Amino acid sequence: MNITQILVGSLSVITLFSALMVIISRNPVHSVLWLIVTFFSISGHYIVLNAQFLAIVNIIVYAGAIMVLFLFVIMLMNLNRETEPQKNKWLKLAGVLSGGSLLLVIVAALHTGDIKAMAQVKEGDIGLIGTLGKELFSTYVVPFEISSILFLSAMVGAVVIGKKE
Amino acid sequence: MENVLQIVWLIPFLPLLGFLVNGLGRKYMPKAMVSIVGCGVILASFLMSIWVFIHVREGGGYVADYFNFIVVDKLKIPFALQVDELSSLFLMIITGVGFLIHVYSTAYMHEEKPEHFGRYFAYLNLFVFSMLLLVMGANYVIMFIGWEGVGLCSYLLIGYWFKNVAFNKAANKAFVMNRIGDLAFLIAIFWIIAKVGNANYADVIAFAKAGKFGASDITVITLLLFVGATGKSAQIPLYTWLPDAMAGPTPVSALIHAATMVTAGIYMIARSNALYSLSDLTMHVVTYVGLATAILAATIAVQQNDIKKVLAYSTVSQLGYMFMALGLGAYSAAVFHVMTHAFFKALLFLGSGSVIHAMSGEQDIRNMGGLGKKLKITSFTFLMGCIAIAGIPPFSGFFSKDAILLSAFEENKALYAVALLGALLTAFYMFRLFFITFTGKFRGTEDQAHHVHESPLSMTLPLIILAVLALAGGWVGIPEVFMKGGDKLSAFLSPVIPVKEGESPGHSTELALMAISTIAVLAVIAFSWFRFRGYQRKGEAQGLAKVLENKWYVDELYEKIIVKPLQQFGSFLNDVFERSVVDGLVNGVGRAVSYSSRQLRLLQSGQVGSYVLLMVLSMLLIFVLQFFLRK
Amino acid sequence: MLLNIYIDWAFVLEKFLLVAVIVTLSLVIAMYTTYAERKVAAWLQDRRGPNRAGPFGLLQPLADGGKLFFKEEIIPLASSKFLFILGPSLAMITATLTSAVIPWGTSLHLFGRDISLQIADVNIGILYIFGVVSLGVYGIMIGGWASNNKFSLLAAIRGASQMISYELAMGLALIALLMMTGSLQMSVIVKNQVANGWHIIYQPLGFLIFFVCALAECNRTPFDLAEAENELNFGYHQEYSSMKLGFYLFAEYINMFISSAVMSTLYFGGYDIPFVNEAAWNIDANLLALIGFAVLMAKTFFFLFVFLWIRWTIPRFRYDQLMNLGWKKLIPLALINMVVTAAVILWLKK
Amino acid sequence: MPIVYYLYLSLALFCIGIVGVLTRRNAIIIFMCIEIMLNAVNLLLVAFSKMHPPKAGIDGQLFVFFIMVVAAAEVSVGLAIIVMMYRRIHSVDVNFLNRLKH
Repeated sequence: MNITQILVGSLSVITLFSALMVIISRNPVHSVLWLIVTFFSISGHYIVLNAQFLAIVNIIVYAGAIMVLFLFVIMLMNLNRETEPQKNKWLKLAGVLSGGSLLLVIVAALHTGDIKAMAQVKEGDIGLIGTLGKELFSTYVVPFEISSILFLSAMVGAVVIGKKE
Repeated sequence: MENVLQIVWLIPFLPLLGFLVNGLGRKYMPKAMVSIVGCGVILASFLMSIWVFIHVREGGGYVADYFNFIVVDKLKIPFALQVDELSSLFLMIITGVGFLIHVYSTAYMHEEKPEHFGRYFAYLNLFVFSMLLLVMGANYVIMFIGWEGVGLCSYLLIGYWFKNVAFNKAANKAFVMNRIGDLAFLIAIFWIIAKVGNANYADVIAFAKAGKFGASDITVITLLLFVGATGKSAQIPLYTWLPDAMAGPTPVSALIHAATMVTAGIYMIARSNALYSLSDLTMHVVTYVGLATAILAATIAVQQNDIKKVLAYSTVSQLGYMFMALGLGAYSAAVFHVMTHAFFKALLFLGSGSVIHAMSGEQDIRNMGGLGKKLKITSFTFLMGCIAIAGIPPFSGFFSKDAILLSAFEENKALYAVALLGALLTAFYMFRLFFITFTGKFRGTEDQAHHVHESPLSMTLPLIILAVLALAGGWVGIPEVFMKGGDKLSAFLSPVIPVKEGESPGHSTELALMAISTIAVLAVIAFSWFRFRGYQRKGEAQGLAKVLENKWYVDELYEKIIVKPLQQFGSFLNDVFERSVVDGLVNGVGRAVSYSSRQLRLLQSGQVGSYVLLMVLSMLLIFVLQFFLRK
Repeated sequence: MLLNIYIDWAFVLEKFLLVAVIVTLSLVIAMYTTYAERKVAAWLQDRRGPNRAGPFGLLQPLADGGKLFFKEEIIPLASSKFLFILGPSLAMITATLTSAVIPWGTSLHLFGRDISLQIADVNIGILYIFGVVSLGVYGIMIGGWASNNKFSLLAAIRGASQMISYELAMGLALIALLMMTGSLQMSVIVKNQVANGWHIIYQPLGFLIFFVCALAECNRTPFDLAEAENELNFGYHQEYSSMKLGFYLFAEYINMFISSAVMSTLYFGGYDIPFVNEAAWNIDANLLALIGFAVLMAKTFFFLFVFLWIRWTIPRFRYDQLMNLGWKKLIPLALINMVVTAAVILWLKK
Repeated sequence: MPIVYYLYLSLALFCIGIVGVLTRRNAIIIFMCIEIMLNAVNLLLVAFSKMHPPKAGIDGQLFVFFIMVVAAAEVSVGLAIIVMMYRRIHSVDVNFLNRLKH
């Protein structure tokens, strides 16, 4: 056991715990905060995998932009724990059971296959910004431009939908 | 060399440009502008064609490869243009005659509204573009594009006066008949590609020369190509559209249905001569179909009273001659006749246009007569055309027709006799037409008599130029008999069309044949002079004349044996099959869907949560099936 | 099992010390910026300013700190207690995090080791700054929301949307700079300036936009709408008292200090000594590094002064004016700047 | 690290997301759960991208980048829709969103 494994292990624990807290918390604001913690821990995983660019983009995009939007909306609506009425107990149980059995089935399926591949950690330069940037602006330049158009249309769409008639 | 001819794409591109400008700007451009654009692009193409011709004569052919048009796995169809001896000759004919006809049209169509005037020139330019593409393509696929293009333009121009229902029907007829031939052509192309692997002329010819085609393959391919050619070049059995195509404006008839489009079939077969030479069966079929067409059309022409119909059947007949020449292996004679025919037939059509113009749209020759005095230039040039087509030395028609007759003689004496009969018929109906129209007394109304006038210069000038060409155009192919080192044309074409081997019948025989045909033709002309110089309108034609006037009832026959049964079969399908089976199926599907959806609606609770739950459960099921139960 | 772990202890110690020094330094400087603020304000208004605690009132910040520590701590009953504490802590943390990628000087050579005066020379330096800056919103928002007070919430949302809006223009202005350097690494950016001259020469408009945005990001006048007293009582931290309030105020000053340092680094050559070629001096590298550090500090202090100067000179914007400036003026300007820079670079490369 | 480790981790994360979607009624929370699922996939993609050093994984990482782009666009529109819905029915409970049934 080396320091990387300890790091990855503790990050995983944080990731799963905070993700669980997202769906358990009654207060939406707490959910949002736990989700931010989840994103941070996932960024930590990226750093361990030496995907620096994605790690920081993950923080900027998810933690810095998307979650702020969520917070905004929740705060504007003033949602508290009372706003979510209790769901049917049986339906809830069914949800948990089906989600859990899906996990079980796939884990069992993976378990039967003998997978030996290793993921390279702490080294390798494919996750560095220079490498990704060159690829992004040569091979993937068309999808890149298209995604900017997607953004623009999403922005226009959000404004149109959100505007009061 | 290579770099210079790489720009041959300009030749078809310029008319395309003219089409776009005229077509898009037809509502905004004045007539003068349309005329300048329309004629200018063709003139430019013509000049380039001359330039290309000179280059080709000096340095041989060239294939300009531009880009890959179709790439499917190993099959590569390049967009490539080819200029060689054959195509450069055709280029000059198309653009040269085309230019004259464009100029002629500016005056002929002057009564049209500006918008329609622009549409007319746009179509005309598009037609020239398609024809040039057809001729210049370096493979059968590009040729097919042009092939379809000329078919389309023919349809558009025949139906140019689209408010007239009969004209539209004629356009449809031409279109449908062409489609039948095109289908055969298309199958032939597929067949070639399946065998050779691509459709480039060079590769196909090399493949054929190497003898890699099977005997049945080559027969089927050439026959299919021939069927394609009969559609475009109006041969039996697909010829009936051409006389009806006279519904279009007269310059169109001159350009499309005499000088260019109908020769596409000839060009195609001459281009594929390496294939045809391999199949005796096809050659015989081509010969006899050509001969039959020539005679049949000539007999019909004898009794027609519409000035343009006479010329139309004459065209069909002359095309028959060309096919006969092709079938006999005298490819260069056929090409030679294409060229001379382009000159004198364009001349005759334009002359008839001038007559029609003078008569304010009257086309029935029974209502004309004595026009020679008022239309001096027209009648003189028309006479030149008649002499040329009848085949009197030293006019161009003589040399080209004689080359064909000679090759018929070499093959078979009986064939020669029948062909000669056709030639005499040609002389007879052409001079019948000439004498009835231009000599004797005027038989029209007072109004028309008052109105008759010579056409403007822009119409007569092309006539004069074409008359000169009709006289002199044949001199490039003067046979050896008259001039040492003659027959320059076949020598020029020899890289593309191999000179026919075998001993020639000897100069004395050749001279004797020429003398026979010339004397016979002169006799026929004299006969028609006596018969028709004082033509008077008679009653209904009787007996054979009536059959001829009604074109051997071929149209009626087609109607009876093809159109009617098909229509009945169609209505049978409509009543029985459509009503019970198809409708039943459609309605049954609808009912089944609506019933089952009524049952399935119970699942649609409208709750997102339950949908997602169902989705997850299905995923679970799929995974279980995939991983654990499959083995 | 744990004993197998190999750790370069010297490296850890070195970085730990560096972090400690830099954080302490920022705290001290922030502390004395509060003092400077009062002094500058007094000077601009022709007063004397703090002058009781110590010589020239120099101990005033300590006295303030002491006062804040000993004040009674009030946590509103209806608020969410955890989040109420989390708010100011986040503000403080994000404020100090940025300093990690700033190159404070060239490296020192001590005890046989090369000690870089930069905590982490990552190749995504500028993105890191952006990431941390975008997190700064949370301190304000959480604090504002947790107070369970309408004014606090409004101010928090104002502050957050203001920061998000100006981040865009800031990023666009920086892209032009990045196109020139071709790297996001802070040390490379500084070296590029040492070699080719300061970026302010090439990017005056970009700097101006960046500067305005930096003002907005720090919630400084004329953009301090989140704490506009006359509209929103006291802004998002009005329910706060004692050291938690102190954290918010302090975080603002640290932000000022860090953004001044970032501006000096990005546009004014960082530790580069202007007008001279220090490499040719032929003096001890350690001394040179220290001189460079001092030069950087001087530049930073200048910008700090400009911050204060602006605060006591320019009045506050109205909220719609603020948004108009951000979205309709700065962003288009930054876009133009970006396109022009790109075109010029392309032209020069041809 | 063994790739299986990341497989299990992201799988667990993904299933947490699914359970969240199934058990919560608040549209915003459901939305956040979807984000968790997206991130689980991202994590796995990045891990896979490091499976074949030295050069083979760039596509995977760029794919993650594009997923983030799409996620950002999705969130902006989705939240606008939720705000709209809140304005209409004064609730973000998805159980009230059953217009499709009628």
